[in-house]
Amino acid sequence: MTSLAEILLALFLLTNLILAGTGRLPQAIRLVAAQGWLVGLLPLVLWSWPTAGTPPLRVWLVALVNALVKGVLLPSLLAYAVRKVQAKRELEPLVSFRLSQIIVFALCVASFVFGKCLHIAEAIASELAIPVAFATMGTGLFLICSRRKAITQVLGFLVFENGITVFGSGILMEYGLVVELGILLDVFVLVFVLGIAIFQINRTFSSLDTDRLNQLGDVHLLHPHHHRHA
Amino acid sequence: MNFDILFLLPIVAVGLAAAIHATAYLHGEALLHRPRFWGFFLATLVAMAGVVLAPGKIAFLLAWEAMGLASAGLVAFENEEKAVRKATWIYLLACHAGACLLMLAGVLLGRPDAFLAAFFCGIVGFGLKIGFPPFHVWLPEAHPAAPAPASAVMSGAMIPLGFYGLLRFFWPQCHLAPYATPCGWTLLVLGLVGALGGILFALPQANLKRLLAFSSVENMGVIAIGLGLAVLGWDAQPIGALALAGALAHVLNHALLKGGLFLAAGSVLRQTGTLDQDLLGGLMKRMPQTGTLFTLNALGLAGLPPFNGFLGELLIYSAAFAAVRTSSSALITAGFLVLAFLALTGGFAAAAYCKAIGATFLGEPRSQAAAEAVETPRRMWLAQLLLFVLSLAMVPGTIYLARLFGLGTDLLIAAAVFGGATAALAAALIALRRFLCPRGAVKPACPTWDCGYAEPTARMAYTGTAFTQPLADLFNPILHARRHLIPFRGHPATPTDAALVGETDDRALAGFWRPIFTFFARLFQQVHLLQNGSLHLYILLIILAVMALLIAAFVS
Amino acid sequence: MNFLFFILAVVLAPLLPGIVNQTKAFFAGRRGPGFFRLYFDLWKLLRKSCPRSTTSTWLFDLAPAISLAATLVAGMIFPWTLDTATTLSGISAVLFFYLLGTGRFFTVLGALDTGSAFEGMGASREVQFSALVEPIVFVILGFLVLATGQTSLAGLLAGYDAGAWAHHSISLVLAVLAFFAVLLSECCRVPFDDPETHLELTMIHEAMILDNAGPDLAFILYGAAFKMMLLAAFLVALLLPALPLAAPAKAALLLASTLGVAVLVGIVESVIARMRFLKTPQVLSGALMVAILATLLFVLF
Amino acid sequence: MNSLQSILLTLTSVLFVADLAQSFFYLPTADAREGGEHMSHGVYYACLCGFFATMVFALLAPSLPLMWVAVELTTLVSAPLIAYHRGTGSLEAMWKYLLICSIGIGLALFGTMLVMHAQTSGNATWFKAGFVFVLAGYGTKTGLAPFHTWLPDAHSEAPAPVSALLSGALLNCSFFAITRFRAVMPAEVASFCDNAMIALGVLSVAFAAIFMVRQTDYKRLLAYSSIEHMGLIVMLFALVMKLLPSADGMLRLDLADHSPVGILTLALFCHIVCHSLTKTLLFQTAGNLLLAFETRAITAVQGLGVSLKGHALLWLVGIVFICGMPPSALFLSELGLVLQAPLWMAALVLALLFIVFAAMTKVALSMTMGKPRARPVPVPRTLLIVPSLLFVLLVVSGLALSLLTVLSFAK
Repeated sequence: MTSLAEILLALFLLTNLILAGTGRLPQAIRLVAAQGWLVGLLPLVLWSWPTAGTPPLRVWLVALVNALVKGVLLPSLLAYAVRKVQAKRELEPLVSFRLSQIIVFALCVASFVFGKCLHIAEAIASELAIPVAFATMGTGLFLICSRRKAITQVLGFLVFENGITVFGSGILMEYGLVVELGILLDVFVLVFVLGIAIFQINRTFSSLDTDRLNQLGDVHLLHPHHHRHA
Repeated sequence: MNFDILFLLPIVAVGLAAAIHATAYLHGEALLHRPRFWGFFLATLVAMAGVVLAPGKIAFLLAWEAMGLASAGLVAFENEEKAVRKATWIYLLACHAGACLLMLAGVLLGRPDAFLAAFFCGIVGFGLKIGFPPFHVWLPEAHPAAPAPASAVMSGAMIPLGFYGLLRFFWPQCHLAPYATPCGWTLLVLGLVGALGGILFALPQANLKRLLAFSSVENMGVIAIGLGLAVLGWDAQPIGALALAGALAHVLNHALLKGGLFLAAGSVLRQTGTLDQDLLGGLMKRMPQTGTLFTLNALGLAGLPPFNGFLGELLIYSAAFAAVRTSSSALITAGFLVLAFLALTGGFAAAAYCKAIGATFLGEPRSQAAAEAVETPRRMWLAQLLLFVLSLAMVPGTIYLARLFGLGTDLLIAAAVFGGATAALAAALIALRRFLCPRGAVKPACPTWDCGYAEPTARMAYTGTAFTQPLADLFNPILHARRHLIPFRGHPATPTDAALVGETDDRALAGFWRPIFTFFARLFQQVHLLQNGSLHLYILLIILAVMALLIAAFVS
Repeated sequence: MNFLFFILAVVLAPLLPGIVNQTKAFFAGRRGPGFFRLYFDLWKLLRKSCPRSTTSTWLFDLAPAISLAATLVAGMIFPWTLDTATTLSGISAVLFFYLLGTGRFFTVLGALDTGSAFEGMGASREVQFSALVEPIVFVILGFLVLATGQTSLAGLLAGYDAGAWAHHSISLVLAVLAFFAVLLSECCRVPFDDPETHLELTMIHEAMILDNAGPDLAFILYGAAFKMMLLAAFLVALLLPALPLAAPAKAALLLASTLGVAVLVGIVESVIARMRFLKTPQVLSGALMVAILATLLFVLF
Repeated sequence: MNSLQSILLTLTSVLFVADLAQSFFYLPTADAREGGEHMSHGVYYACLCGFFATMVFALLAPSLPLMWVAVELTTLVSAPLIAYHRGTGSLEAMWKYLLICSIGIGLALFGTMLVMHAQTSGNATWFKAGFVFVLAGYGTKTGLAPFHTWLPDAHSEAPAPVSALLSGALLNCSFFAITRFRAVMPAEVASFCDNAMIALGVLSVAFAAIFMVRQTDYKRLLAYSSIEHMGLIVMLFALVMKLLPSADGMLRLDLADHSPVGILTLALFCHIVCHSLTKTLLFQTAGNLLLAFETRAITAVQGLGVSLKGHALLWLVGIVFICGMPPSALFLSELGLVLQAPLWMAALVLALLFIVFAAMTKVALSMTMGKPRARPVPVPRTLLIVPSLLFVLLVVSGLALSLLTVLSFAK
C-alpha cells in the first residue's frame, strides 16, 4: 500500500504547483477540495494494513469527516462566496504566477533536501510524507503572502492547514477522536468566520482586494501633519 | 557613618516653613486645587522621609521613585501652561532615569568586584536628582514651574538627598584605597564643573526662580567638591574630615537658605504676578520684610561672613589648603583646582545674588504690577524668618559638626567671633551715623540725583540683564545667550518702543539632550515601517522569525 | 600688640590716597592737594547731613557702615606684627578676603538701591572685576600655603625663611606681580579704574557712590583707603621673608612699606593710562596666569 | 492545578465580570455615538460569554492538543467581537486578527505535533523544533514581537470592553499555553527554550518601546504597552524556569521564599495580575474617552483635568501604574526582574522601560493637562463605575503589597 501513499503525496505536490500557477478562483477552490480529499484519504492509505489489521472505527470516522469538511463543505462554502461576490480571478498578484510556480517548486525541492537532512527514521509512515508536509505548509504561507484577494488568502490558509495535517498523518500522530474532531471544528469555524468576513469586506469596500485592508498601521507617523483617525 | 539625622533636618525644617508659606501662597487658587497641592506635598515629604528612613535597598528605591513621582505632581500643579507641562515631563524623565540607574547600581552593588561600575551608575542616578551637569536639565525647568513652597522643598531638601544616597550606599567603600582616586576625582570634577557652570548660567537668568535653580546647581557642585575632596583626602586627615564636614554643613546651609529664597520668590510672584526681574524692582519698599529676608538669605548663600554659609565654605577651603600642604601631587592639584574654582564661583555667586536683590527689590519698579505690590500676609515672611533663624543656628551647628568629626574648632570659632564683631562694629557705625545725621536729616526729599537728569525714570535704571551683561558677554562662548534687538519702527521723531531682549537657555538641554532624543525618535520612526499595515509583510515577518528561531535551535 | 598696630593702621590709612595723589602731582609737575587731604575731607564730610533719594531704602542707609565695619574687622584680624605667636593662629586667610567681599557686596547693593543708571553701571563693573579677582587671590593663597606650609593667615604671611625666599625668588616675584594687579583692581586704581575721572561713564567705584554724601561718603572713602592699606600690607608681607626682628619692628616696617606701595601705585598711575573697559578682563586673566605660573614654578623647581 | 493556572482562572473570571459589566454601560452609549451598523447585542453577549468559556477551557484543558483546540476557539469567538462596529477599520482589524492568529495557531499545532512526537521518541532536536513552533504559534496570540502585528490593530479597533478582555485575559491564556509546553521540555533543551523566550521577550519590549515613541493613537499606545508587558512576563517566566531547581517545572507561589526563584516567581505572578487589572482599567477609560471625543488621536484630547476630571484621574494614574511607578505592584515586579536578571538584561530592560515611560508619560501629560482643545460630549457617569472599582483595587493592593515588600525585605 505504501506506493499508493506515495502516489497520493505526489498528487499533493502537483496540486500545490498548479495552485501556485492558477489565477482562476473556481479552479483554485477545486484544487483545494482535491487536497481535502487527499488529506482525508491519507490516514487510511498510510495505515499499515498488513501488521495492524483493519483500522478502528475512529480512523474511518476521522478520514470521512476530514474528507467531507475539507473536500466538500469548505470548498462549496468558498465557491458560494465567490459566486456571491462575483470574484472570478486573482488579478495582479504580488508575485507573478510563473514566478510563484518556480518558488513553490523551489520550496518542494528545499523540503526534500531538508527532509533528507533531518534523518527522521523512526515512526514514519512514508519517506515522502514529511517533505510533502513541509512543502504544502510553505505553499500555503507563500500563497497568503503573495496574493491580494481575500479568498485566495483563505485558500492559502487551508493549504497550510492541509500541510500540517499531512505531517500529522505522516508521523502517525494519535490525538484521539475528540481532538481530531476539535481541530476540524476549528478549521471549519475559522473558514466560516472568514467567509462571513469576506462578505462584509466585499460589501464595505466593494472589492476583495486586501490592499484596502492596510490602513491600520504606524507608518503614517512619518508624516506628522497627516493624521487619519476614526 | 550614619547621616540620617543630618538629612532629615532639612526635610522637617524646610517642609514646615514651606507648609506655613503655602497656606497663604495658595490663597488665590481655586478651592478644588488646594487638596491636590496638599496631597502631593505631604506625599513628597513622606516619601523624602521614607528615603532617609528606608530600612533596605528595596524600600529605598521604592521611596526614591515615589518621591520623584509625588514631587512631579507638585511641579505639574499649574499645568494650564505649556512650559509647566514640558517641565513636568522633563522632571519625570529625569526622576525615572535616575531611579532606573539606581536599580542598576543596586544590582551591581551586590556583586563582588563591580563597585566602580555601581559607583558610576549611582553617581549618574543620584546625579540626575542632585543636578550634576549635564544631568541638571530638569532643575531650571521644574523649579520655575512648581509652586514656590514646592520649589523650596525640592531645592532645599530633596536635591541633597542625592548626596544622602551617595553617602549611604557608596561612602563605606569609595573612600578606601583602590576606589578613592577614581571616585574622588569623579565627584570633584563634577563638582567643579557644576559649581562654576551652575553659577555662570544663573547669572544672566531673568526669571528669578530659574536663577535660583541654577544657583542650586552651583551649591550642589560645592557640596560635591567637598565630598570629592573628602574621598581623595580621607587617608590624609584632616583633609577628609574638613571637606566632609564642610560638605555636610553646606547641605544644611543650602537647605535652609535656598528654601528661604524660593519662598521669597514665591511671595514676589504672588504679589506681583511675575518673576521676570526686568519687570520687577522697588519691592524692598513695598515688601520690606520679604526683601530684607531675601537679602539676608542671599548673603548667607553667597558664603559671605558673618553668616553661616561662610563657615561651610571655610571648611572646604581649609581642606583645600590642607591638601595643598601635602606632598601628594594629586592632592595638591585637587587643592588648587578647588581653590581657584571655589573662589571664582564665590565671586560669581555674589554677583548673581547682587543682581537678584538689586533687580528685584531695589531701584524703582519697572512695571505696574511691581509698583502696586504690597507686603504678603505675615505668615509668608514668618516662614522665611523661621528658616533664616534656623540658619543662624547653623553657626554653632557647624562648629558642633566639626567637633563631631574630631576637628579643631579654632578656625570656626574665630570666624564666628569676628563675624559677630563685624555685625557689632557695623551696629556701632550705624549708631554713629545716626548720631551724626539725626533721623530728620535723612528724610528722603528728592529723587535720585542721576547726574543731573531732571526726571529719572525706572526705565533708565540698570536692569538685571544689563547688570550681568559684561560677565555674560565674557562667558558667552559657554553661555550661548540669544540676543535679539527689537528695533524701533516708524518715523525717527515718533519711534515705537525698541528693546534688546536676551535669553540664556540651558545648554545641556538645547545642545545635548534634545539632539539625542530627536535622533532616537527619528531612528524609531524608521522602524515604524515594519508596521505598515500590510498583512503580507506581517506574515513574512512571522516566517522569517520562525526560521531565525529554527536556525538558532539547530545551531545551539 | 597686634591691636595696637591695627589702630596705627587705622590712623594711617587716609594717608595712602594722599601719597598716591602727591606722587601723581609730582610726576605731573603740580603741587598736589597735600598728603593729608583725605583727613580734612573726612572731617568735613562727617559734619554734613545725609540727603537721600526717595527711591532708596534702608540698604542705602546702612550699606556704607556695614561695608566699613567689614573692612575694619578684616584689618583687625590682619597680622600686623607678622608673628604667628602674637596673633590668633586660627584665623584663616579666607575670612580676611571674604570680609572684604562682604564689604563689597554691601557697597554694590547700596549703589543698586538708588535706582540710578550710573550707579547700576558702576556696580555691574565692580562685581565683574571682583569676581575675576577672586581666583587670583586664592591661587596666590594656595601658593603661600605651598611656600610656607602654614594655613592660618598669620602663618602664611609670617612665613618663609630667607633661604627658600632666595631659592624661589622668581615665583615669588610673579606672585607679587599678580597680587599687585589684584591691589590695583580692588582699590580701583589705574589701569582698571580712574578715581580722578570726571566722566561718569568711565567710572567704576566712583560711579557707585554718586548719591552718597555726608558721613556715608566719609565711611566709603575711609573704607576704600583702609582697604588699600590692607592690601598693600598684604603685598608687602607677601614679599618679605621671615626677618629676625622683633614684632614691633616688623610691624613698623610693614606700615612704612605700605606707604612705599602707595608711591608705587602713584608712579603706575602716572605712567600708564586707564585701560578700555573691555580690555580689563584680559589683564585679570593674565594676572591669574601669572599666579598659576608662580605656583607651577614653585612646585616644579 | 498549579498556582499559575488558579491565578489565571481567577483573574480571567474577575476581568470577565468587569468587562461584562462595563459592556452593559458602554454599548448603548457607543451605539448612539458611532451611528452606523453594529452587531446585535445578543450576538455580542453570546460571543463574550463564549470567549470567556473558551478561555477557561484553554486554562483547564487536560491535554496539549485539546488546549490547542481551545486557544484556536478563543480566536474564533473573539474575532466577531472586534468587528462589533462594522467600520472599515474594525473589519480590517478582524481580518488580520483571524488570519495572523490562525497562522500562528497553525504553527502551534505543528509544534504540538512535534513535541508530542518528541515525547514518544525522546529526541531533543524534535523538542527544540517543537518548542520553536509552539513559541511562535502561541507567541503570536500572546503578542510577542515580531508575531505581534495583529495586536495593535485589534486592540485599537475593538470596543473598549473587548480590548480590555483581549489584553487582560486572552494574552495571559496563550502565555499559559507556552508555560505548559515549557514544563514538558526535557532538561537538555531547557536552556535553549529559556533563551529563546528571553530573546522574544526582550524583542517585544524593544518593539513596543520603539512603537510607543511618537504614537498618535492612544488605544494603540495601550496595545503596544500590552506587548511590552507580555514581553516582560515571558522574560520573568524564562528567568524563573532557568533558576527553578525541581525538574517538574511547576511554579510554586511562596510568599516567604526569599531565594531568587521565590522572588522571581512572586514578581511573575504580581506582574501578570497587576498588568491585567491596570490594562483593563486603561482600556475601559480609553473607551470612555473615545466616546467623549469620538477620536483616538492623542492630539485631539487635551485638558482632561478640566473637562473630564474623573477620567483624567483614572487615565493618569492608570498610565503611571502601567509604567511601573510606585505604588503600583508593577514597580515591585519590575524591580524583582531587574535585581535578579543577568546584568546585560537588567540594563537593557531598564533602558527600554525608560523609553516606554518617556513615551507614555508624555501622552498622559498632554492628554490630562492643559486647556481642553475640544469640548467633549458628556458621557454617562455609569461608565466610570467599573474603572473606579478597579482603580481602588489597584491602589489599595499596590500600597499593601509595597508595604508588605518593604516589611519583609527590611533586614
